[in-house]
Amino acid sequence: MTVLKRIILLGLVIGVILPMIPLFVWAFSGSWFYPSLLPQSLSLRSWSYVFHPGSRILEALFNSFFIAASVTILSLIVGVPAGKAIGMYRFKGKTIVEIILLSPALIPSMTVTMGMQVLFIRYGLSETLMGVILVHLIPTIPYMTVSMSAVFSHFDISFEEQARSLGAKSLSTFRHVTLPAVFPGMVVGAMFSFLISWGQYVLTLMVGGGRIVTLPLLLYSFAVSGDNSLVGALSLVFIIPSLVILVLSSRFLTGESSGMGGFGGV
Amino acid sequence: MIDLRLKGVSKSYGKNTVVKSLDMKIASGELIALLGPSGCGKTTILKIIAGLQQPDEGTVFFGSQVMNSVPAEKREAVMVFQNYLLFPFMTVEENIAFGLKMRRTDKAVIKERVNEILALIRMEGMGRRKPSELSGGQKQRVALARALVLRPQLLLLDEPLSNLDAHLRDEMRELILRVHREFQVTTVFVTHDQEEAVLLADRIALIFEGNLHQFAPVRDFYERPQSERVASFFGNSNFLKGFCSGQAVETELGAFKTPLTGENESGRTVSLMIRPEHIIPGKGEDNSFLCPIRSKIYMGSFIRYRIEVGEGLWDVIDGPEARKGYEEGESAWFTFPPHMIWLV
Amino acid sequence: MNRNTAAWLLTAPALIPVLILFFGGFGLGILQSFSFFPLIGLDTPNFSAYTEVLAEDELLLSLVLTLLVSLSATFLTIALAVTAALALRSAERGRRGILFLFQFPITVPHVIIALGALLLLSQSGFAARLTAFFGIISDSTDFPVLVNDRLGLGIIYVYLWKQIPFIGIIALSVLQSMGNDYEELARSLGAKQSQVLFHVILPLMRPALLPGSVLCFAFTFGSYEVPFLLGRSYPSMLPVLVYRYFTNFNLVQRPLAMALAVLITLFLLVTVILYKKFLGGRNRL
Amino acid sequence: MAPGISILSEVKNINKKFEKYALKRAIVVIPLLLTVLSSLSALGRSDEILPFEERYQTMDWEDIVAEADGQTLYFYMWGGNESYNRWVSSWFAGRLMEKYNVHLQMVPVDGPGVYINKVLAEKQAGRNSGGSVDLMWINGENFRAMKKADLLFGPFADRLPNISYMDESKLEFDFGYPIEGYESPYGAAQSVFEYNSARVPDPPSDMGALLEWAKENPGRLTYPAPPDFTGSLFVRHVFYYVAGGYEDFMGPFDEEIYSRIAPKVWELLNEVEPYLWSEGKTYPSNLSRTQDLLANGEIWFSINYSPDGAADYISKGRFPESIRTYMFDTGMIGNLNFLAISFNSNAKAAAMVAANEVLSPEVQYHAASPEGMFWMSPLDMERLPETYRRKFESLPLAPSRLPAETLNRFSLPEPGADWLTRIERDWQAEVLRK
Repeated sequence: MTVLKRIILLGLVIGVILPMIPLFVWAFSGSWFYPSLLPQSLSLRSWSYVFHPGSRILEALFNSFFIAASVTILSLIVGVPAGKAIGMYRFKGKTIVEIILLSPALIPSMTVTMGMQVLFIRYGLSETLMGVILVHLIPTIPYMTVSMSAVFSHFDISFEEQARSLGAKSLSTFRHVTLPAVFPGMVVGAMFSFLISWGQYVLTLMVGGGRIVTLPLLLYSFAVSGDNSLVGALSLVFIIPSLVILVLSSRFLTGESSGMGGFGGV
Repeated sequence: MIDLRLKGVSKSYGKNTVVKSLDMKIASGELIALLGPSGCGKTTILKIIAGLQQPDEGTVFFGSQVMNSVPAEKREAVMVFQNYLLFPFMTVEENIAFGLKMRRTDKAVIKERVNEILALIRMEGMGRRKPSELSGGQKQRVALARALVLRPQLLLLDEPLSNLDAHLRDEMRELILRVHREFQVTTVFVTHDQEEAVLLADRIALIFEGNLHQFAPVRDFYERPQSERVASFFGNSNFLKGFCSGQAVETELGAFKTPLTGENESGRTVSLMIRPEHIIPGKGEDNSFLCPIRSKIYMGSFIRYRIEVGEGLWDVIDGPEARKGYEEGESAWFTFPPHMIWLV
Repeated sequence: MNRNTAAWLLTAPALIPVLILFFGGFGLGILQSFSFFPLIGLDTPNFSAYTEVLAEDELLLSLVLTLLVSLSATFLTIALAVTAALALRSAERGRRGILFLFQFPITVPHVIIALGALLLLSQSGFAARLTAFFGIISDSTDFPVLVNDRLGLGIIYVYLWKQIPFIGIIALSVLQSMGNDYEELARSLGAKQSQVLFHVILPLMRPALLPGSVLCFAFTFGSYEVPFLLGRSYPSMLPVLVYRYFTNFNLVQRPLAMALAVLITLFLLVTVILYKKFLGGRNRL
Repeated sequence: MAPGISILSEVKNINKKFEKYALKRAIVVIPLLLTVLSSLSALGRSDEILPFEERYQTMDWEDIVAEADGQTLYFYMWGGNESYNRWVSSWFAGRLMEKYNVHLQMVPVDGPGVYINKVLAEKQAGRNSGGSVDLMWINGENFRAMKKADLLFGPFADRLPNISYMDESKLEFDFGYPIEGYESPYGAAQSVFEYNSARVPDPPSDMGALLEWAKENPGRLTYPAPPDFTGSLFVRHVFYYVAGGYEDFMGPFDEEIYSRIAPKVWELLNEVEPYLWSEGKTYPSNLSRTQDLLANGEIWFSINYSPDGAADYISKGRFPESIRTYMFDTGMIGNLNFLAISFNSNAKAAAMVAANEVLSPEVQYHAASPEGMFWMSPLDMERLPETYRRKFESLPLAPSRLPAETLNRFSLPEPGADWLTRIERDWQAEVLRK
């Protein structure tokens, strides 16, 4: 049994790491032709491009970060109350609310992209940072509400009532009583929101249209270019911030107080 | 049926030793309670017997067979968990049939035995229900039935009554006793409630912090506790320190006559114990002392005095019609019959 | 305040953008799939785009391929995720590190891993170089075609890479909240290790794995990025077909794109309902 | 129990409730919403000065330059080549800023489909000014689609002073479609074959020989699947080969000619298919995948629109040194690529300035130089000042680069765009799916 377990874990580690290896090596390679296991020459060409102001990569990095952070905050603002309502109350039309809020995760984005593009142009939101943030908000809502409604459904409202009767004001009730109880769900919801925004291509293209340059836009323009070295370097630029996010939220993903519960319904 | 023997069994989790070199012998057909406060290692002992956990040291015998290397599923010992753990995705019938199905028992046999056991737990006709449609008491009965249907040699019950309401407890207790009688199955159950242990068990094993403190018939725990701690776990007791002097014990109140024979070493410090209900208000032949009454509370079916005995306060329980009209604040005579005194 | 009103007020901030923007866009998409767009003078709705899409001879093959890829990706994801979660639950040495690594793919966008898979699995990729290095293959053409292949293996690999951790973490949290009790109980009742797994652990986990796997299925069925990079030119998966219509320089094809997208959405809704009905009807934990 | 699951448990209600409420409501509400919004936005518009498109024909070039001063110009282009991106976003943008105070912002995207869709969506939404796309890199089918849909500004090419360095005959048609001044040249493309000289010392001299060669060397040839542009380029060469020249395809689409040639082409391509890379079961999706195969020695031939691509890749280490280029003795297709301006751009003056600037000999020379981006200039060398002609001639030639004289001598024109559409569509039906 333990041998089997070791094999599974080893397979897991290899399976995760293996496709990252060529990306990493290519990022620092000049030439790397088949069948060589190691690059024929190393080069920082793609990195000089990454830091070249004309490449707009650093600008995109900043934009992506600003947008993803704003989306995360907005998603929390709209998602936490919605999650609370769904997790804690029974009310008329709850089912329809749940379906509406979940649909951006179930309906393929292509079905709505074109119509949304027209709407954004008409509302004067296209080519604006605000528009990009707003459009990114939509696919994050299902993930945020599911995470939040899960933690709220375990939350006993009498804690809040007790705190109030002990004289806590509603803000401090939230801070000292509600927040700690629902925090894991908030972290997981926030993580998903950040990552969804961080990796968003189609919606950014459609609304930001290139005026608002984000990392995925630049990555996609190289995705089919075959410039493996640049693809590798851009991928690393892409992954490092998301790694930081993972470090911050890792412990809430698994363990006793996992915030992932909502996706399993446990 | 088999005898069960534990020899020098120890178990630790990290630095925390939960069972300390436990020796215990249970005869075939006995009904035994493992009693102790929460977290004293009772459930661990049960799991060691069931084979769900391995002891770090020591041996588990079923009869003369060493069981340590026998996996749980091969032992004729079935455990019933505290929180029922009915499989939510199975019906009552499927739950009960689970163990038989795992043993690849013939389908017809399974059906027959399931129906038989459903009748025993008085749940005929409820076999198709889902656990979520059952009451707490019904769940517990199904959980018990699920174990019994396997006709185990050894039935291990973890806190079988703790999750039930008061009136359901009586019912369940009846069922356990009935099952034990009918199946003649050696039964070990875990509880933290001494009353439950007293009502059900032939013998009780009292465990504190993984140590077996006393393993004896129920009556002994009242009358012959082996320590102050054991005594206080079994109801209210009054203690007074003193030292032996011949057949008497010298205390700050004076000399108490005791049921001691003369073998006791003079000068040894002992604790003198007497239960509140054994103290007689009024002056008697031996061991009568004048004690100040701190309080007197009318409790309906009895009256409770709190009296000063030396430095401490003792409880005295008197019948509803107080034999003496003692009042709060006065000093009065109380008699401590020597045959009711136990030294620990 | 009435509880209904309170609940609606609480959900309003999330509902409004979804309703206006998402369903607004959805509505416009549906309208355009009926070749109905008054703004540019198309004001008689009709089914021509649907009939044309349904007559497309690539459609059936495309549907088969899409089903093959998304179903096998979903079921393999569940199987491997449960396996991984079971192994991770009781892992002791290096557990934190392995767990972190296990969570890592959640943070990596699909494009990146698709590109990584391309560099790893193509016939001149890293895997082919490794096998050549160990003398297993002598020429790059001996290496099996794993990307841009007939069965969508490369696509499936990328989806597995992304989704196993997602489902696996859900599975792990179910296992953790389940504790050891059910397992011990089952063993005490005489179940062997394998019986415990198939008769107890898996059924217990099933309701929890359902929502996540539905999300995975919907995603693999409806998104084009990965098959666009790793699929073959013919037949292509349905979302790629939509994308091709959508980006075609011939602007007349846009209603076709929307019609096919609407059909995909309908298909997904029906599948989800059936899936739920036949697999998810059992009781919850 | 969390609602995640209960949401799904309710999915069966979708049929009833969802369709009943959400869908109906969306159909009713959205057009209403749009009408309201469009009338609102119409109210907000005012006409203080005449828009640029109504004045530019009567303006002097100096006035256009003056109007461009301070404008920001969004230049949408395929962003898959680092050298192009660098050159445009730094050298060329820097020059525009310095000389004209025009702020050029490069917007790298993954293909022209992106900006076509964008401008189209803006038109559908009624946004007739302040569009997001100003200048774009375009030609052929895409140009035709945009011009047909009235998405372009023009005519403007004839107003550019530097257009005089061009051969007028090249300004009439783009893939057989009349340009009419709606785009101005940016660069030139001359297709060549890239091949691995270490493997193939003596490359086949025409398409027939190449296809024969492929049968003798299984798995070593492939081409991107049309409608990929380079892939359809390969197929166009097969058409020229079968027809024995390009002349048949110069006019508008002719069904009679097509049905005479096409079946033979498909037959030829199907015949060679099993000998292609991957046994012809699949085709690379684009040029760069094909070039990747070439770089790694999987295939030994790859067709490319850019005669300088190989030199550029070798200098970056993306190709081994052994890659060379050559042309068929029977000639190979060349074309021009262009810049176009969107109908709703707010920086049309700046866009014209940029389009003019890119045609100046100095800029073209820098682009062509190794410090630039190995660019193939569209300018007519005969019309350049003597000094620039010399400079162009003295550009160092990489071993993989054919001399300009060769490129020009073997250059063939593109067929008309109608032909192209038909060829691409039928290739899918006749070759890919068989």
